[in-house]
Amino acid sequence: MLLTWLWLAPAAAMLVVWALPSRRLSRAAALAVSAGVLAYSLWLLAPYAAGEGLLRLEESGRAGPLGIRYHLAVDGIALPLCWLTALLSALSIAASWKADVPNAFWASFLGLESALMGVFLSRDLFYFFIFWDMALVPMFFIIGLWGSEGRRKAALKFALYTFLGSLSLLIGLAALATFHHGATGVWTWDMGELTRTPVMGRAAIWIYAALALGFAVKIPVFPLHNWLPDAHTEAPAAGSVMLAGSMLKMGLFGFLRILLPVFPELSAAALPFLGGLGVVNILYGAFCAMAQSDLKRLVAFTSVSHLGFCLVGIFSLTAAGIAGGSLQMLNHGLSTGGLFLLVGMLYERAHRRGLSDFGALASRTPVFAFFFCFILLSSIGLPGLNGFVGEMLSLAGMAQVSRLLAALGLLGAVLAAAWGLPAFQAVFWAPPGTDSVSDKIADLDLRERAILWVLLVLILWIGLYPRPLLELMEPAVSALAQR
Amino acid sequence: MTPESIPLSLFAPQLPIAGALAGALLAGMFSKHRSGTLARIIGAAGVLAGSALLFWGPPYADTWLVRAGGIARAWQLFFHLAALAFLASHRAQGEQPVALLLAALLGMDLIAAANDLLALYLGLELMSLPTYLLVYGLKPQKRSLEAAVKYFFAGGAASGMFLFGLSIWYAGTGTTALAPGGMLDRGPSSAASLAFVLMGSAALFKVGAFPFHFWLPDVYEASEPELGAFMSTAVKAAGFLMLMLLSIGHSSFDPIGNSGALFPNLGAWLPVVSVATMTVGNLLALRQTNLRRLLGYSSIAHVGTLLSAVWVWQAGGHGEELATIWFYLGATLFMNTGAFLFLKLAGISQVSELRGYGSRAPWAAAFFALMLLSLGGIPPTSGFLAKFYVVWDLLKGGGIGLAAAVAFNSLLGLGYYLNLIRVMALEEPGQRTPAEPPRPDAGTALVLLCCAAAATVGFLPEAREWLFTLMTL
Amino acid sequence: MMNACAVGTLFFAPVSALLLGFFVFRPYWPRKTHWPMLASCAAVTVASIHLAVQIHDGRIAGGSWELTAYRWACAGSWRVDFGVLVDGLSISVLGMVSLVSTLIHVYAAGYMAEDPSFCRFFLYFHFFFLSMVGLLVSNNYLQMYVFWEGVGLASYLLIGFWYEKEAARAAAWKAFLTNRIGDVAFMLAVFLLLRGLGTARFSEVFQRLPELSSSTLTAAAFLLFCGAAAKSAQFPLHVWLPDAMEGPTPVSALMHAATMVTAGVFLLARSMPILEEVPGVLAAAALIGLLTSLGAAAIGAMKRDLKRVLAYSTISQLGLMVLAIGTGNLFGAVFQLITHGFFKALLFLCAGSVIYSMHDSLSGATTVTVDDAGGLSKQLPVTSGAFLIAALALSGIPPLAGFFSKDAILEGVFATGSKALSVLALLAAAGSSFYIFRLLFLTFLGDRPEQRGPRAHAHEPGFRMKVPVLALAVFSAAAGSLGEPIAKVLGKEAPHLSLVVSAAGFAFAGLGILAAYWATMLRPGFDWAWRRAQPELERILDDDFGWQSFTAALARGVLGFAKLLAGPWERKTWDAFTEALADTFVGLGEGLSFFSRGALNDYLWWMILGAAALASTVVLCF
Amino acid sequence: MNSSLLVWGASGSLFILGAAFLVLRRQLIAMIIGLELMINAANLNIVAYAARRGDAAGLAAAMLVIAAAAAEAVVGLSLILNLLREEGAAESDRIRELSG
Amino acid sequence: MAATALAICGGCAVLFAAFALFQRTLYGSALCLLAVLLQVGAAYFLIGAPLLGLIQVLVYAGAVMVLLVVAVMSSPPQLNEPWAGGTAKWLAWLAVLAPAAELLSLLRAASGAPAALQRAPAALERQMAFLLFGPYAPLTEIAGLLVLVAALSILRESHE
Repeated sequence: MLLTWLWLAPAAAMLVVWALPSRRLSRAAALAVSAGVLAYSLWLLAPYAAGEGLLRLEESGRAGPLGIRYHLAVDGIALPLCWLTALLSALSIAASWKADVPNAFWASFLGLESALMGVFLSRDLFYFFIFWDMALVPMFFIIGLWGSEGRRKAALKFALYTFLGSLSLLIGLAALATFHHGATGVWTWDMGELTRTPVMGRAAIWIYAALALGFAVKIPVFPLHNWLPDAHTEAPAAGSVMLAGSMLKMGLFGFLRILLPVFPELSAAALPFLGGLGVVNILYGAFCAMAQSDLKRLVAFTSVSHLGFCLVGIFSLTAAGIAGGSLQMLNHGLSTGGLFLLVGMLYERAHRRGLSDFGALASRTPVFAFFFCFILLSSIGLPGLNGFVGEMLSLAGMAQVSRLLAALGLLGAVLAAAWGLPAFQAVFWAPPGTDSVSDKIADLDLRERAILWVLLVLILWIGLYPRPLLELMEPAVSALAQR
Repeated sequence: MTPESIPLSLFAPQLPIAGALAGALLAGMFSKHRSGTLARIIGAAGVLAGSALLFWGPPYADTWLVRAGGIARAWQLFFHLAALAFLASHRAQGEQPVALLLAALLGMDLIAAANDLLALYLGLELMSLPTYLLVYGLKPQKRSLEAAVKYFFAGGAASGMFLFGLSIWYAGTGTTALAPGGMLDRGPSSAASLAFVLMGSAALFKVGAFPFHFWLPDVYEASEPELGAFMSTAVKAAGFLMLMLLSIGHSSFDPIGNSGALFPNLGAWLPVVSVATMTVGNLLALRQTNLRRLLGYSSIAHVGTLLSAVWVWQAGGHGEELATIWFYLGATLFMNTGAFLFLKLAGISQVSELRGYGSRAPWAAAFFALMLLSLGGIPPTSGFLAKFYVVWDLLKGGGIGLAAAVAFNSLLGLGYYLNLIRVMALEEPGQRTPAEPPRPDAGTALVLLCCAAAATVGFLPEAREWLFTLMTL
Repeated sequence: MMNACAVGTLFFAPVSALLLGFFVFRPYWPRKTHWPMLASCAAVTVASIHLAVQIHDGRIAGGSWELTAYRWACAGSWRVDFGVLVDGLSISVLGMVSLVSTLIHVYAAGYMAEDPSFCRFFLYFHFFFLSMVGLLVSNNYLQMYVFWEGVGLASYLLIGFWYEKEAARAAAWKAFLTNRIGDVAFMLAVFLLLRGLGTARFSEVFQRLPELSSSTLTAAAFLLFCGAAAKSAQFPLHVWLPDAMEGPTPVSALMHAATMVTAGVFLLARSMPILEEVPGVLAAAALIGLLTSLGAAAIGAMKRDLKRVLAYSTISQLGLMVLAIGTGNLFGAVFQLITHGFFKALLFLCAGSVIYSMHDSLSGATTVTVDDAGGLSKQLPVTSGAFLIAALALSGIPPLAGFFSKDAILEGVFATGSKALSVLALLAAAGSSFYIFRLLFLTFLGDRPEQRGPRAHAHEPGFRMKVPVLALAVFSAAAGSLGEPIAKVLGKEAPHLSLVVSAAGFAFAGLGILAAYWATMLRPGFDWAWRRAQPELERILDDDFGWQSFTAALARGVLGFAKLLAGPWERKTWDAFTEALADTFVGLGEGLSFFSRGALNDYLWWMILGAAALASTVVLCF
Repeated sequence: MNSSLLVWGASGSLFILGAAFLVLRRQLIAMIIGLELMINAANLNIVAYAARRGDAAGLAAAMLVIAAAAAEAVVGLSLILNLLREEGAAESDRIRELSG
Repeated sequence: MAATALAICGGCAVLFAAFALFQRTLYGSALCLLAVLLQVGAAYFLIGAPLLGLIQVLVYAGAVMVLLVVAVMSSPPQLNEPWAGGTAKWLAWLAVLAPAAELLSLLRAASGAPAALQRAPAALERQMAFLLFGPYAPLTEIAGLLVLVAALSILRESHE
């Protein structure tokens, strides 16, 4: 029952928080619950992370006639993502402390957290899909109800794209189970058993394509990314932290958890195509980020670029690459989550996001400038910070397979400096423009500093000493690696 | 061959209902002003007694005319449930509506128990006539009269077709029994097929399938919402039951077995009708501004999905497919009742009145959003599970094309369900949005609670198995 | 044991100074933050000198000492450990770097005294020092890369220190971007090594070089050279160094003259074994080095701004060092690197004193041009004296340091035996003496009508700025004697000064000085007159032979492409596509609604037609 | 057995004419006549074959059908009388308000 | 033989139904329906189910036609002006001639009474009656309920 509490507690708390009479009470309860879940996940999973007994921590009910079995388990790849989700929801709730929003706002965050935990923990494809779709409803309301001006259109576009994806995912999963039954005569949706039987022939390609499309919409891979900038720009700060921090990882997690183990040779065949798409993601995201005038939209495009690195890493199918990809998932959550928090704090004070709206903030708010500069550098991939470790490992992994893709990916690192520093300079160094509001902006208060210090310490720790995390992922990664 | 007479005990569950019918009419005689509530209480008591008798009443029996227990009991329980929901939620004056409802309920019980085509016809008539009158009776005004007239003539034509089909069947086989044999012994002849098509189209009319669906939106739009709920659940289920009875014939109908279809040629055209119904229902629903009419078209779309489930069932399905159909009908019962009752309580009929309703009445809006999510088939809800079972059986039964059509149509469906949620939650309240949240009384509140609870059963994939065991114990 | 704690201080002194400065001094004593920094610089200098002596006296076995600190990361078959490697090469360069840094820290304390963000300056300044130390003593390519980018970040922050100025901001970003291009090449080289050998430790890489295929080896060597070229401002990637002069002068002195720019040469020296495997790259290096040196000398001779001239002089001297590496003369390159560190830092400090003395409010104007200054020797005797010593050292006039190190390089060039190379090298030497003495005569001696700067009230800078200048003057003079110890530490045999080469070098240097004297003192106003006569030539030279405008155009092109990519196209097409999809379905719905327009007869017509159609299909197909 | 052909022909054409009434005539009362025709057609069929085979069940069925048909006619006419009272004319063009 | 009589009945029923369809006035259609109902009753009689023929005439021709006439009379005047015009004459002649022809063919075949008539129709009728209230009792109950519902519709009518 231990693992079930991870997603059940936030879900139950969601209802309680929603029903609480006063807004302040529900806000405090939400923070308490999310902090509790974070503590619980650390306490529960830390000992298992250290020892080899990672896979032993699983719980599963009886398999129903449809072969569906309530089966939760955690392994090297899922564990960091659970921690990341718990951490980010606690931080985002703390970050939007001053927002005047109804109880439903806090409830939807807890609902989102429980759904995401469910996705990362469930080993059964059916429950994986249930949690996958459940995660979309709270995010739809977070963007739709509490976003900024263009929130309605963004929420609708978000819903349309993700439902399209989850529909193709449903058909893919059902077809996979049916195909599996055809081959072995056993109805099962469990990821473990599905990997044991070879799914061959033309049908496998169709299933692979359907599942890949479902996950690609969520990552988002280049042609299907159009919903991301709008969703990020219009979502409230905390919303885009959760969206960028852990929701985008569902797609990648799907690749790692379902496509790679079940279709090893198809993934190898798809390597040039999907690796190439990853590189396109990196370059496209970087170029678009360079051309943005809205700070939040810029950060949104950077997460497209970062996820490109994850994709390149994962689809190098080498041990280093996959380790790099999954580590980059974690890093992206921290650095882009941090950036969104910062932009949110800026928006909270000045209600404006344009690059030209601010100026010379370095002199007015030095602490804010320090944090922004630090997290921006981690996002650019400055060595010594966490971004570099993920990118370096991913590209090094891909270099083992195709040097061209690795070189193009590295070009992304140059472009990162091209979009990162001008943005920093426009907001903090350049003199204030005509309609700038930087005189109204106060420096960070204690609460905001505490939140950012947590991120800072994590970023520095992973940057300087990523070994424990990499060893944590070692067993799961070497199982997937083919080279 | 003179058939033996039927012992009255077989009709035990129906007697309390008939008694309640008479009681309701008598109540009307005594007190003029409070006759409505009195009739409702008597009616509810009668239906409850009938349901109780269903379980502890007559053992399983299978005479030439009627069946009792087994599958028939399951369907009758379903009809009683829908009738209870109607009685608990409707507020019309006078004892007329209660009496008419009970008559319709008796008709449905007869359809469920029918072993003979004549009994089926009379059951159909007894179900339809009171419904025509209820459409006009509950809210006597020009629009509902127009709807009642349209419904009467369409229904009349359908029962005319059914009767003509019955006569051809009788002329061919010399018996009106719902059993394979007679004409079929010499192999399926064109006369038998013609007879079946005519009777089948009457069933398709009752259900609201594609070529016969034109009356449905008008009736749902003009009649009272609780009648809309009753029709979109119970009457639709009766239609499906008739279609299944016709396509299989009773003998092999019982629990699991599925030996030889009475009319094997159903498989040829049912997929076409089901896809057409789904697509037409969804496409027309996309453009609706009247909410009840929209729910009408959405019910048509759900009929399309159910027809594909029936196709898989009759193409050699086992108990599982039957359980899928029951689960889908059960889910529809709660979803539609919930949605229609919300419209009745909130006094909303136009989409523009729904604008910004979320900020005016958050809990009611949340309830309606849950119903819409369930109708749209979004995962955590029972609507999704129902659709998932249908897609699952289709994939298992080899209906890949149909599965893809169902999946695509559920995306189409999202177009208008999500739009309603958007209008309700994300828009600012317009001037036509009702000001204060709805105040349901005890009975309706109970029904709404059940609907909300049932909508969240999406978490338990075994729900279908439990339902099947419950229905066939 | 002493060695271990010496190496320990190399790291912990700067780190603790930084932490102390950030958490303690910044909030409470911002004006005092230079004290912990000075202490740590001193500690590092003592430690490096101690280690140098240890190695020089052979007390450390094998002349190099390696310690693995901790395992940074493990992925699949790779193991990447962070550690420290102290050997002849690193300790000699570290000695120079730490010495020069200590002096410049003192100078900066005086120079930046009135600056409002004094504390922030010293935090950045010392962060640079930490990264430089880390870079010099790391024992594998990855760790070196981490500090390599650290140095790049420090240069970005320090160039853009006075961020109010638009020029400073542009220069900072340009510097970081160009360095990043080089870093990417360096990283790709590291990937190739990791792919081939699975490790990046110098010792292991150099032992298992034969395992690599020749193509990988060539690619790795070439990419390493590109990385070094970016950092050491060699020809294609030198565009950022002249603009880097926007930063405060101590920054220019320490980073863009003595230490940071030499990191590239250090990388080449460190990966000498790889370069030696690929002769082609060495030849390319020699060519580019020579080309850069000559080009920079030509441009430097023409510039008017004091610091710009010194910047191009640095590029030219770096060109010579790369030339030395190209000719395989490791000792010559390292010796020149060390001596150049001293006298180039001195030149910049003198320029700083000139700027400091001529302008009261410092952050106003950071550059002094030859038009403003003139005949300053009367007001600034000490500075002009020191400048003279440094100029002599730079041109390679005997007793001073420059002569020995430049001669070592010339020895290497002459040893290659190619006449053209030697002549051009001599020309470069002449060029360097010409531009430095032109600057000397214009600013300190002559007094031209065209010069109308506020030199009337120029006054000698304070005590804290004079001491480092004098110290550096002494070092510039004495550094020549360091030849043998460096050779011994490097394990190379001591150079013998062949008479012919030293005579030729001295002759060309003297020729350069005379030409400068003739062009400036004997015919005053020649500089301006010449520039008015050939405006076209001046524009070309001013624009680095057109290379600056080319790179600017390239940057604008990339930004334009990005704007095109993310412009209306990106938003419109997708939204249009989704809207069109939705509209088609709603349109279909409208079409279908044509049939249900409420007429009862139509309903019945459709019903009966439907039943007939079903009947016909069913009956027909039997 | 030309008589069975005859009966099929008669009831078939009656049924089709009834359907034609429903589709072609605009007056609602005429459509009710159409309904009655369809039911009579079916009844004719049943009675013909019941009598020929001497099967009383068929006759009983016909009896019940007549009763059901009568009830249906009454319900239909009550609705039409209401319409007449409201609208003054029972035309299918008068009831086109619900559409879309 | 009865067959010819039956043929005439069926033919006339169809003919009258066709005429009813193309009548301009409701009044005309109603009368044609009456003719059709009578012909069908005659057919029942000829086929050998005299009781059914009687009931058909009683229930249909009687009750339902009356209702129809009431409805026709209450509908707007221009639809029910008295029957005039050429077709009315022909229909009247047909209505008279048809029964005469049937009687004639019956008599002609009187030598052999119609096969159906001979087989003791009373026995069939009696069996039917026994059936209706024996095994078919539940269905007759349901038919009764149907009539009750029809009555309810009328009853409600009288409330307001």
